[in-house]
Amino acid sequence: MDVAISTLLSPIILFFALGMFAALLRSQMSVPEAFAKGLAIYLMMAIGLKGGVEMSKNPLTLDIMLVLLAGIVLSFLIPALAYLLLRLTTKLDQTNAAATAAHYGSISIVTFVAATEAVRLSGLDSGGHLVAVAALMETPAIITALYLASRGQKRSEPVAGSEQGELVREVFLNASIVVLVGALAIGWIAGEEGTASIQPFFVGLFQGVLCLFLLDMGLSAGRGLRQGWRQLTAAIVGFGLYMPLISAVIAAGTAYILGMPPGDAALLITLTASASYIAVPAAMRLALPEAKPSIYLTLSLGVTFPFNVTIGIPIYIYLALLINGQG
Amino acid sequence: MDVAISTLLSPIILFFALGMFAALLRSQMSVPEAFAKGLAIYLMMAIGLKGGVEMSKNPLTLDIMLVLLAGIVLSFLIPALAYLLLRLTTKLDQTNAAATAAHYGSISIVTFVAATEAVRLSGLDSGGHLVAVAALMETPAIITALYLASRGQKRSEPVAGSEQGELVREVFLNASIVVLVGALAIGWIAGEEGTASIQPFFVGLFQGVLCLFLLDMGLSAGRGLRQGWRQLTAAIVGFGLYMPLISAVIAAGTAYILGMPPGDAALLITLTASASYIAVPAAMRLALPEAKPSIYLTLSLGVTFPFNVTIGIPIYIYLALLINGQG
Amino acid sequence: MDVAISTLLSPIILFFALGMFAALLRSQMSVPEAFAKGLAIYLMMAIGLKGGVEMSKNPLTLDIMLVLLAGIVLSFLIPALAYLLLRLTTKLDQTNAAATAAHYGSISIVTFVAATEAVRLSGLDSGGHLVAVAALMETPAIITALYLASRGQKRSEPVAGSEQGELVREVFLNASIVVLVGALAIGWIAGEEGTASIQPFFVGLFQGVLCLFLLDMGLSAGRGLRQGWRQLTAAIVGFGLYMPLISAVIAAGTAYILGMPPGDAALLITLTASASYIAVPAAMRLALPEAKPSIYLTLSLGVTFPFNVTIGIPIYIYLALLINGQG
Amino acid sequence: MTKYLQIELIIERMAHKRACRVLESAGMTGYTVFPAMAGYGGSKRWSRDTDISASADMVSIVSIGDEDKVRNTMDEIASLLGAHIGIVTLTEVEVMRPGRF
Amino acid sequence: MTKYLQIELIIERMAHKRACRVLESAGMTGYTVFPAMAGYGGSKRWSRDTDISASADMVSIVSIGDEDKVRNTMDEIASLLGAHIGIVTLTEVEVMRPGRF
Amino acid sequence: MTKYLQIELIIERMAHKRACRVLESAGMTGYTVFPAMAGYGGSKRWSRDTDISASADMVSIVSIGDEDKVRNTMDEIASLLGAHIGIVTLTEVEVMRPGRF
Ligand SMILES: Nc1ncnc2c1ncn2[C@@H]1O[C@H](COP(=O)(O)O)[C@@H](O)[C@H]1O
Ligand SMILES: Nc1ncnc2c1ncn2[C@@H]1O[C@H](COP(=O)(O)O)[C@@H](O)[C@H]1O
Ligand SMILES: Nc1ncnc2c1ncn2[C@@H]1O[C@H](COP(=O)(O)O)[C@@H](O)[C@H]1O
Ligand code: NA
Ligand code: NA
Ligand code: NA
Repeated sequence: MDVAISTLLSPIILFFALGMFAALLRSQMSVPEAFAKGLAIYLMMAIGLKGGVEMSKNPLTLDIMLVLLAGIVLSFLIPALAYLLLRLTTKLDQTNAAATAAHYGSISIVTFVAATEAVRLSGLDSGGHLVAVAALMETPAIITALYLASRGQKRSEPVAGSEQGELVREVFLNASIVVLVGALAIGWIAGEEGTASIQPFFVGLFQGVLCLFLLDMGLSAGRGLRQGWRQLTAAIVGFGLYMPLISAVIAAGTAYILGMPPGDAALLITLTASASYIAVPAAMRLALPEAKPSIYLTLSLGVTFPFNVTIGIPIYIYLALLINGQG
Repeated sequence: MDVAISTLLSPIILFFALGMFAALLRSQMSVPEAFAKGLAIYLMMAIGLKGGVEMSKNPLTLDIMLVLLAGIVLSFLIPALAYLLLRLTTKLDQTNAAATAAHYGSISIVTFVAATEAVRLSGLDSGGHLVAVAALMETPAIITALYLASRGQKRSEPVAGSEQGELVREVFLNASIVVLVGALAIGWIAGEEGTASIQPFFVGLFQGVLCLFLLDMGLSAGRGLRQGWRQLTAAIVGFGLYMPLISAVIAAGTAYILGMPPGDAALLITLTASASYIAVPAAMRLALPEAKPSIYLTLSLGVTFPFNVTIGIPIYIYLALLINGQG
Repeated sequence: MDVAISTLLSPIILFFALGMFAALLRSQMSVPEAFAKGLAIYLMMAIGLKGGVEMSKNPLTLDIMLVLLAGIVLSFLIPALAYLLLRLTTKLDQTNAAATAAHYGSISIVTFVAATEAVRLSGLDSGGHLVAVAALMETPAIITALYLASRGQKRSEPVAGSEQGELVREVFLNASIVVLVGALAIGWIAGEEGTASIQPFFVGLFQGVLCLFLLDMGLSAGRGLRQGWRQLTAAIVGFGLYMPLISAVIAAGTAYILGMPPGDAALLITLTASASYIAVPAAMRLALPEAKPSIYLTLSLGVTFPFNVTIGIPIYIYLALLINGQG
Repeated sequence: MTKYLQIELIIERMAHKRACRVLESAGMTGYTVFPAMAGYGGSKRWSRDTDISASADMVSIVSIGDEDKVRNTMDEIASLLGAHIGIVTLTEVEVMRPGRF
Repeated sequence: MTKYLQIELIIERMAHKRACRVLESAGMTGYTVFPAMAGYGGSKRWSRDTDISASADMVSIVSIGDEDKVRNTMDEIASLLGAHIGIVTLTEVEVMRPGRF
Repeated sequence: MTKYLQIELIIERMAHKRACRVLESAGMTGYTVFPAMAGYGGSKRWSRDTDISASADMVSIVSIGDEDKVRNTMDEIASLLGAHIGIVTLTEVEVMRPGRF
């Protein structure tokens, strides 16, 4: 309970709320796109480096390998479940349901970062390899979704101008994977000592930058919601709220089986429950151009993201404590 | 005297001078707009948070409420005086005089920030509620100016495509009000302890970021002046130099009546003497599109801002000491 | 050897490698231009201030003046040698050879900054006046190159719309000269004490920002190379690799004659060996529009810059130790 | 055969939402807005880089539709341009997939 | 006299490289891409500032060539636009230095 | 009836001030400059994101005027384009408020 309140009153979440509030009141203010994108790269470098430095301190155990594997499997499977639920409970067609499902199988790095802060505030520890899990969980969901979208369709010709490998590059070499994995490797190679001189930038400023970034996320989420809510039926909005909880329970079970400590478990649960709103939408525009961004993006960014960042994370931490017998 | 010199030789002012100098020599260098706007949001978050944290330490007294009220009243009244002087001493027509007057009733946040630094350098203290005063003084001037512009005109039809509430949103929910008031509230709620983890970003970097931002302001002011000086008559330029002093004297009187301590008084005087060059020009483009930005913007940004930042602030601090019997 | 390895494994270089690698794999990721340009201004302000503060601690000796002069002379002469080599070993015509030569006479500020870090890591000291040398070496090379390009041509009419002084302003008042020289002067005036409050921003964050900036440089260099390598013959690529070494030897001789201490010598050698990829290309577009950027820019940014940053700098430090009898 | 026209409106950035509302309410099925970076008119120059208030910024709004629809919007646009600066041009264009307009 | 046409393609930013490949492979000698900042169509609005994924961003691709070459590209472009949203217009233009196209 | 033409000049960003001066001195009453983000020509591609020197960036300069004035500027523009890369097109357009040009 305490965790929930201190999370909700942390400046990071308050700035997110400020942004949403301003957007819903139709304020014209905005954080310039180039600046926000620069901050996003900073944030990914910072968590990659932190994870890498932590991983450099301990050997790579089988336990860690199993967690990495679990992340991949979850990202592959969650979209199938999401697709099923969407087809059963909403009127979305095959393409739109598959595209939306891809978002819920993949992850949101900002939700992950906010959870890391909340875990730290709760006095729990978490391992650096969860950053690797985050990177690994980004893409498998896309593959599942593309399969679901093409099932039973007769193979269509490739779109004019499309290029062999174009989608693969977009999916496996997008900014967040390159920066996360790259910074993780650099942190690992350089270690604590080698990164000492860059700590003031990447560690000292982290929470402050996050405030600024979440102000922008709040503006985006609020505007997305205001412009797009008409496209969403009650059933779709419902999905955006219960799907993270279902994913969370599945991930909690996985964490329980793997015997993960509470901090790590909380992060794996958050990753599984979070939905992508940057990498997957971009991939969908190339792979499934007929699917409507006004549905999948509004849902993921306008409904699920705010839910996770405010209410979800405390629940996921609670779940993680529960499976460790500390609830 | 000492204050004046240390203000003028502080890196902040020197970078401003560098920017102006480069622009007047027609250097092509520029700080990218998106980057500068990002820094501006950072600066407003930082002063908002600082003000809020300080306000959280003391109860909201009647004295403070009176200062807030005084700020609002000054912002309402100064434009009337400015309008009168403009009509008497320059050839500006009703619309242009009213639009220009709005700028001088409103405030410049960067001037305020520079004054905060100078006040600190002079060894004076100032209260966090002055940030709230700054936010409150932004808009009343616009209302007075719109009244002045419409006086005696027959009510015109609304411009095609204009929307109910559009101007109100632009005026009351512009970036600086949203961020200042929002960050103030967040600082107040989270308090010293809650904001500890974001201090390295918002406090530690503040002066450095200000240097970079003032370099850009110098470039803008210099270029504005170089491109626009032909539009300004001597009488108009004169107004841009004496109006801040008149406002300062009125604000000093107000501060004296309210018994404000020197640090607070210096900031109230600076706010009153400063002229807007971001929020008000934007509002004027919507509300009084016939008024010429080449006049009001060149005057406020190219003449009054440099005057205030270099010569004005030391004078305003001196005035504040004077009314406290310490001049 | 140790220096070489610790340089190559420093996070700064690793992030550069990450960027190049991602670009060569055709990742779509990019650092927004406005953000990268903002960081570049920050970096130049930081090194200018640092140099100025250091210079303020010691008087301006004749030794220092001689080093400044040596830098100017080297920048004037190196292009002549480069031009000769290009004409003898490649098929470039007069204009393209002259334009390319200008780049190798001028300097790369990022290479300089990377060298400063490597020098520091090697436990050597360097003087603040090397920043002034860097600023002074930017432009003479352009003058030599314009002379070489016009030799034997009959004087052509000025291009329509070109303006007296336009090129001079571009060349002498470009962003890097304005910011470097300006910040140097400000650091000198304000001194250690006057700049104390901006140190957390300009000193504390320096290495971290450099990582982020070099990630972007790696992306640019890699993309430049991928898009432009077809324009480069083996002879041209060869020039991009041996020319820095020739320049380095000449600079090392100069440093030996002037009796420069190893840290200073390493930086002078690096400056001479480095090639411009921002200021000079821009000037060439105005002065020699017929010359092909796909040649000079690809060579300087895609070949020489990566060479210098990874292999070159350790060699230059070694050379500097050698002439001081410490190799 | 139906004739198609492209409207191009160069107008202040601050006023572009007004122009967009005019186009929408006049029944144009779409438009796209492009940012300008500099300009000249009335013997004054502006440039995005030099104006921190962005109050002189202009944008171009491009909207394609059939002649009737386009002519329809012209009155409203004239009223808008009475208050704001900016210019309008109409260009005859050929379109693909005419059904879409 | 040869007639010259300007193709303007307003298309999703994510798909613009496909369009560029189509133009190149159809033999157009050049094109230039401009970023849009906002738009409206199918009764939905988008704006660059409000979409962190940039997945609704549009661009305009302008390419000038002689009539034959331009007409040649139209089939491929139609196939591209079958999958993507976006519009195409052709405008008759006069060019300087015709040899260059 | 007076005929109005729109000049569109696609030219290097570094040279755009020269082009602007040409238009001003030839008596055009206004122009607007738009930034491009990518392009292709002479079998080379450029893209703003990949070029830190911005030396390959192009812009589009649009200027509207009556036929006489526009034809007048063409000589000077040809001289400018002799030195720089870039292309020029003229398009016939209809204008509102013709008095303003
Ligand atoms: N003839 C024109 N062609 C293209 N753009 C123009 C023209 N006249 C004006 N503009 C644009 O409209 C803005 C305002 O023009 P004006 O109202 O003449 O000050 C200028 O800064 C240009 O961006
Ligand atoms: N008639 C039009 N004129 C100009 N741009 C359009 C038009 N219709 C659509 N667009 C652009 O294409 C995008 C997608 O349109 P739509 O496919 O109708 O949703 C819009 O957001 C606009 O940017
Ligand atoms: N036919 C064309 N249509 C549109 N833009 C072009 C065309 N040809 C060249 N360009 C633009 O002009 C730039 C330089 O072209 P070039 O001089 O052919 O290398 C290209 O990168 C494009 O941005
Ligand atoms: Na997920
Ligand atoms: Na004021
Ligand atoms: Na050199």
